[in-house]
Amino acid sequence: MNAIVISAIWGVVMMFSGIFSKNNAVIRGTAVTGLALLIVVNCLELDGTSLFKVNVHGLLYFNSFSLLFNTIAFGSTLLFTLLSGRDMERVGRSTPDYFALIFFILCGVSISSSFNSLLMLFLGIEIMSIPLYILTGTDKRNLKSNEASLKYFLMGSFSTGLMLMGIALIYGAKGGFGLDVIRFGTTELTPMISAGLLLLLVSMSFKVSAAPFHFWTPDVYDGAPTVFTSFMATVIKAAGFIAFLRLFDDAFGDLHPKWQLIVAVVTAATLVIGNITAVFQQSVKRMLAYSSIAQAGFMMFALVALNETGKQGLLFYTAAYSVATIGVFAVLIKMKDYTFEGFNGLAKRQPVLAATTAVFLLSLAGIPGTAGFMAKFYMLTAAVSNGHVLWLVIVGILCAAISVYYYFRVIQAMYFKDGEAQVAEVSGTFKFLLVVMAAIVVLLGIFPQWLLDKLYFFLI
Amino acid sequence: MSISEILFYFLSVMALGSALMVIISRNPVHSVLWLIVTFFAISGHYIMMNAQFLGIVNLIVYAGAIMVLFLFVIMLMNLNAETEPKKNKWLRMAGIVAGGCLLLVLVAALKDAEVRTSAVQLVDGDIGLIKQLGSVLFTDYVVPFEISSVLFLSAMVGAVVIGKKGD
Amino acid sequence: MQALTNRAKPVDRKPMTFVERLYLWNIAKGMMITFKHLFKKKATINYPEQTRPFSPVFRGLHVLNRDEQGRERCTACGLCAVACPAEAITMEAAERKQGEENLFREEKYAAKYEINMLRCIFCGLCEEACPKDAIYLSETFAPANYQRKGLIYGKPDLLIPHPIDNPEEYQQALGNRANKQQQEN
Amino acid sequence: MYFTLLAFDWLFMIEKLVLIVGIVSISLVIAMYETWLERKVAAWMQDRRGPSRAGPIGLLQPLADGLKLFMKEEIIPNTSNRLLFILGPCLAMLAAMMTSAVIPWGGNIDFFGRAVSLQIADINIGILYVFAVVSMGVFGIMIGGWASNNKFSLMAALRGASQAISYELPMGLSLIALLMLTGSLKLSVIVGQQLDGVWNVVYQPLGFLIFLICAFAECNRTPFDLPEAENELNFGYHQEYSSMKLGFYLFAEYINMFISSVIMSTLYFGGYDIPFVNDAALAESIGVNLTAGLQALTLFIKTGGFIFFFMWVRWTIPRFRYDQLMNLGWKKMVPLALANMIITAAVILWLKK
Amino acid sequence: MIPVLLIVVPLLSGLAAFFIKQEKGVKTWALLSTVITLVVSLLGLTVLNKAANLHADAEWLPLLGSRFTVGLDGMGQVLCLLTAVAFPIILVATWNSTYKQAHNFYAFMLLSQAGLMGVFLAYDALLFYFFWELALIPAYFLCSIWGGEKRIPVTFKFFVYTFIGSLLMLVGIIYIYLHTPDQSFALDAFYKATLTNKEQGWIFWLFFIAFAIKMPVFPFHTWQPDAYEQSPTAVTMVLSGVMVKMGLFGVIRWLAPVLPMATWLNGDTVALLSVIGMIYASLIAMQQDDLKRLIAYSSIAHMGLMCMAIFVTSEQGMQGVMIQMFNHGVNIIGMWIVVELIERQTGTRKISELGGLAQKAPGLTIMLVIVALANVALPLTNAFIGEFLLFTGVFNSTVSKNSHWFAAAGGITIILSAVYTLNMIQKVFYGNTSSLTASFKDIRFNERLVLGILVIVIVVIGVYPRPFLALTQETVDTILSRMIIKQPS
Amino acid sequence: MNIEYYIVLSIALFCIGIAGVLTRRNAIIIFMCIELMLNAVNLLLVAFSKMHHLKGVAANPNAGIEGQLFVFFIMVVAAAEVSVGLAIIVMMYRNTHSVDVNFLNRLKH
Repeated sequence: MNAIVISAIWGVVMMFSGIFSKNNAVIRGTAVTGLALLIVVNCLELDGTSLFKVNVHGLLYFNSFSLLFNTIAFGSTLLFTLLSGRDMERVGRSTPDYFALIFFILCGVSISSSFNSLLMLFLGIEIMSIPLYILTGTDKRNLKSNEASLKYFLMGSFSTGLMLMGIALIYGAKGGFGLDVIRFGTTELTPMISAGLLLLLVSMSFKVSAAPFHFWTPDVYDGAPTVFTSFMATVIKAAGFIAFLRLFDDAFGDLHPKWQLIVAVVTAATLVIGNITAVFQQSVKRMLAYSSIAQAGFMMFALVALNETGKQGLLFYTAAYSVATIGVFAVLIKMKDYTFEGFNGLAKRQPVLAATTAVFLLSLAGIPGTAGFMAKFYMLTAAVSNGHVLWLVIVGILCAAISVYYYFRVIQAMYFKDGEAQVAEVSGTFKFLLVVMAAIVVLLGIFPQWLLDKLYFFLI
Repeated sequence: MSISEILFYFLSVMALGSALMVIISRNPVHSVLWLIVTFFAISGHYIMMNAQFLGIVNLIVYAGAIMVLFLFVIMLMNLNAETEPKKNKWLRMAGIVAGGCLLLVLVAALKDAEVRTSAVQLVDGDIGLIKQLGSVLFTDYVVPFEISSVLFLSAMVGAVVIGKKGD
Repeated sequence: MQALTNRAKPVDRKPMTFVERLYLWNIAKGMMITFKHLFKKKATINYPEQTRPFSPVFRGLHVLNRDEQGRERCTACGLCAVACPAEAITMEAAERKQGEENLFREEKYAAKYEINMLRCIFCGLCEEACPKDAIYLSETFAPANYQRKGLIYGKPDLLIPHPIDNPEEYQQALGNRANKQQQEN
Repeated sequence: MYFTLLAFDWLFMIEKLVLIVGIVSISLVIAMYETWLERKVAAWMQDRRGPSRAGPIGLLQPLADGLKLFMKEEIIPNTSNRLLFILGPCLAMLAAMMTSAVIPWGGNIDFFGRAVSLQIADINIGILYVFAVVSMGVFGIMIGGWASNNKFSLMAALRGASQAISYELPMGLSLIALLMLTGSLKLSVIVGQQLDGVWNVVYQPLGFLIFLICAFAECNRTPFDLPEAENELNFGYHQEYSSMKLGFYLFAEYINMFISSVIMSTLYFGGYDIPFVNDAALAESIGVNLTAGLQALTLFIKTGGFIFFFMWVRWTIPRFRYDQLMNLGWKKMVPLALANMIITAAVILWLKK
Repeated sequence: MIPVLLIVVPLLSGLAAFFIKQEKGVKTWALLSTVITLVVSLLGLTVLNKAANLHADAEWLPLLGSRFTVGLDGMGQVLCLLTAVAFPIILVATWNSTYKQAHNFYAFMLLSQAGLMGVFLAYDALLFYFFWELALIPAYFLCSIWGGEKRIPVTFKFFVYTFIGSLLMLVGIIYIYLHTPDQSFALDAFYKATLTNKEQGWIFWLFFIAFAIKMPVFPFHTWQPDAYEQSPTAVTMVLSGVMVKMGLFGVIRWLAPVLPMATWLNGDTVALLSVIGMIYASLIAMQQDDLKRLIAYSSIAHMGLMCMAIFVTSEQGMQGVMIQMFNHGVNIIGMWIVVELIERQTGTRKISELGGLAQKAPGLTIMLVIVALANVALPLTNAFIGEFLLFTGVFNSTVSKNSHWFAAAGGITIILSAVYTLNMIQKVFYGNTSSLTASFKDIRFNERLVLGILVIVIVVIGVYPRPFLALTQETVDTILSRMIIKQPS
Repeated sequence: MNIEYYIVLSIALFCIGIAGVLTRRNAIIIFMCIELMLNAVNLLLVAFSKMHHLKGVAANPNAGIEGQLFVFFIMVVAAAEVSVGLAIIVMMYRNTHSVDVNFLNRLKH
């Protein structure tokens, strides 16, 4: 509850910050303060201190899983703001509003990570989505941005419609929206429940861009201003997964064997389509869009497996993936040319940028020694230990190998090819932050227990 | 056939027919108007089920505010049957077939739904009255109520950001 | 700039206070003003029943005059047409035949005399120009008409009633103004 | 006592039908005479006499006008959208008439032992119903304006719609403050409370003011008559209309004015409450039916006062500019209404303690 | 203590090397570091070879049951020694080469050494996997930045091959891990894992493909000649001398004892693959005109032999593999050094363009002939010991029914290897000098020193292999015991 | 009235909405069809709510009320969505003078 209330309040604060100060640095500072505050209050709640005594009537359920994810999401947003906040100002003039929207999104994130009723799921996802539609379209003169925004909006509301139909059918069958109500006594796939389940599955797949409902993702990610793509591809996607997992675990956990196969097929399709299409991209931004689909495939392993390892792994995966992706995007924003050729020779001009980007990409590819490896390792472990989906594991492995191809194309361009990479001015702080993030990625890769310990002890 | 059944069939035919007209009409303004008719039919259903509050709110919110906005935008853009983009014939067919298939599948699946024979209470029952709804809304559901204010705020900020001139 | 006169008054441009900006008092004042008018004496005159008195110099519809024996005075000299600034007057002259002496006073007369009332500006110059006192402006209005044609007045419309056959009508048509003039003469 | 559409009580149906016919015709007549009154008031305020030829003091003037409208040629522009062109005025008229269904016109009357309520439908959500219908009224304007296929009509229609939407908001907010006091949305209950107590305007002066201003805007009356701003938009949204279709629009406007006056009297001025008289006692002394008649008369007098006020304002206050209109609506009325609401809530809470 | 040092010294010095910008300085730094590593390795071999010194254990991932367990057994000693020896030799031999961005080059070299050490030392499956990949990444960068014309696609092929393999292995590791009694990645736990035959069967292939790609064994070898050809010679030496041993090591440590049943069942298939690979590689080697490719193919043939020996499982065979792993590393590094020397002076590696070097560079010739003879396993050279043991092992195997056939086929490859090696010596060193070799100068001191050391090692082991055999005896016994105990009688 | 009539009616409305989304290219119409879908859901929810009310009214006088509250929230969200969506559509119209969802695809290289 702390995070929900504070993020909503701070969103309002950000709205007004634009009135009281025209100085972007002050606004950014306010945002960073807010994020830090969010992290603090969220940790306080993790610790058992709830600042707001609100009777939620069982609509929300805060456990360490959701709270920990909130911390990860807020932390990623903090990193994102520190790295790319300045670039946000170049998108348009309403910086305070952008920050306000981001805080509202965070409110949605914390709701959809801790919902205990389909009503809250619906509201949380909408609060996340609606500001995002806007952020996608903030580059108002850019047709691509417009298109992305429109497409995202139409697709998003369409999937909301599907989700609502699913919810309605399940309500019809069970007579309640609470996850416990739905779970109670649901051991059979009756027609209404199965139809509802399928519709929910489809709509959630839309939201997390799992194949075959991913087709909006590349255009949207490509068209949105790069700063917001970064945010969208990380925090939002992760939150979508957390909601997805929570829904299917808490409400339909008992039916797991019945829907496992279909989710596994979706996962496999996501992996294959994401990875293979990513190979053919010419623009790094589009490549990252497809790679995010591919990574979504890996995150879905948690859903397929639906065990403790998977849950821990999903949290770890979100952290690893978010940090690395935010880093790559932060560098990408600084590039003049988004094609692979645009990165040619970056290592000579900006060795720090190139090195850190390389680390992030290695992490995304899942090379040991980086957080990405441990994340994938967890996912694979979860899937293997589930035991029913070994074929999916093999698909995952092969796709991970394919993913190396396109991630390494960037590394190749940066290090092995000659060229004049055009880079905008970067400050020392920026570089320092990148190095810190790279260090986080590596350290999490070698000592994952720094995060996992926490997880473990909260989960038990 | 009792009067409620007659009403039900009348409203249902009205809703379905006008919904079909929404997607068939070439002229966007006609589509909007047909949609309003649909909303009226649905509101009629609500009132039949004694969900008075929702019935009226449906009219106020959907027909009275949302559809006016739609109409507003369509009129401002001066969209009419001539400017209406036409989809490829085959794609259109495919869309219709897809919709029809989904209908068939869902109906076939729900044909023997577990609650199939349960009755819907029509005239009686007070839960649709504003008093009951209000008291539950402001006690058990006060958290989502407050949260929806965040939703509105963000939509407002968003609409302003998008609609603002100058950049 | 130095003001040449000291008649210019400085405009008070200080911003309005909050209370002033509410306009409440001003609106109320305005409402009161309109309300007071409800009870004021109405300025309307019920026209056909009541008429407003004309001024002594009022110039109305043209009249073609006759002399005491009822003969038309006009000799179709055309001076009125020349004098007319709006060029509203046209006429055709004709020679008086035997036996028409009781109709026309002069040897030449206007066989056709038309005034386009749509053009006429009622300036009275025709009256000034006429050497025979044949035309003068009465105190009546030109009545409305449905067609343009109908507003081109010919002799039947303009000629004054016969003073011997219809003396009352003649007197009435002559009007106050002509009578006054005659009295003065 | 909910909206009993489904039950089959023939007597009840007949009774309601009679009532509906009665109220509709009364509204029509009143609307007719409003046009007369409008012209009269305008004349008076301009030191004129107004219509006076048709009948004594021009009382037959509305009939003559109606006759003229009926006799005029029906012109439907070639480029217009025929169906919608006709639908527009019909909708406007329909929406205007429908509101009267929930208004209590007087106390019960006794009709051969049967208590007949002078209210067509006493539904649970009376005020919301009014709102729903009022918001429908916009469609008439928009459709008509758009179907004319004329720039001026379209502009006027859009103006009208945005104005109506903008002012519905503070209207609703000001009403919420009132509803907090009454605790019911039923108009009969609201009137019933005022019968015995103080009129609501005493508790809610600010709310009443806001409601009044919004009512002006909703009815497109001066100073908010931008949709018909002659000097900017020729004749407004009904520029292309003629004959009775134009008549419908004009009628709808006057009926709207009538209805909003009735609603204002009902909500804030005691409805059919006869002032300074205990209605219940009166009913006992002179009989129910007479009392109901008196009450209805009272209501009409109050309404007439409001109608006069509408006209009075029209001939006093100049028209707003469009941006001023929007500024007033969004930047002044909405916050004011919100403040009113919060203050009312606070006071209620404080008093309850 | 020793194993930790073996990993940490090159790791830290490698990271430090990134920041030493002078070329001279970084070269010296790298050499110093590798020599220290060598010293540590030798100390571990001789003075400090108590068990307490040779093992280290620390908490790493408590939740997963993975610990930082490293240790040196006999086989580890041999391979660590190989790694420790190879790097200083490589550095000295290529002392005269200059690299753009030298600091990065040497840093990556040292990092890959750390990775290799880690692979050979790890006693924990996850740790093993970690180092396995960690050795790969620096090699990838080394080849891609400093390699030949077609380096980028070729290296990428190499990388993807090995990466796919290792991911498959990861699945295998996870599967076994989940079936260990106490959910742990420790080697012992892996030995205790309970797996059905069917499970063993498919996990075997998951592991084997990873190792086979690394070795490389026949169908998975296609990356290797290209990669060797395109890499800078120093890296080729690392790849062929040390890195391919990772595959063999993996089989011996992680595959055969963990999945004895599957090893036993699939032994023949693998051996057959190895035999096909050997003959195929030898035949191709005979056709090669490029020195590097020739050596590359010969290396495939030798690795095939070792692989075959492991899978037909006998004590001599296993011993032979142990010693031959070291020998092959030493020999092939010697060969590369010679090729490097020739290429640097003449600018070509084509056998047809060379000739008559014996007159111009007698010192070089002598060294090369010895190394080449060792490569074809002439008696008195180290490889003779190894190959002899291998062949006896294969021939006497009780495990495979077809071992005789395998031994015979292996014998053919020995003959073939003699053919192409001697052919190469003859063409390059004897005959008429070509225009390219006319101005050939003999080798310099440092090169002479390096080749000298190698030759000494070759001869010493060839004459007196006992200490080596003694060193690995224990390892061989334990592994065999695991494999045989679990075998059905 | 049996619930199945309402189920069929809602699903039919819902599918008409979906078919509209798939067949039309005008962004506004697509959006309207989405609203139609939401309304179908609302209708179904209200019907279910009344069904559950009938089932559970003996135990709890407010049984089934949450279905109607959900509808209320759907309306809230729909209103918010419309404001944003129309803003986006208008923004696009300003730049392209078209509301054709395929128009922008043609701009792609």
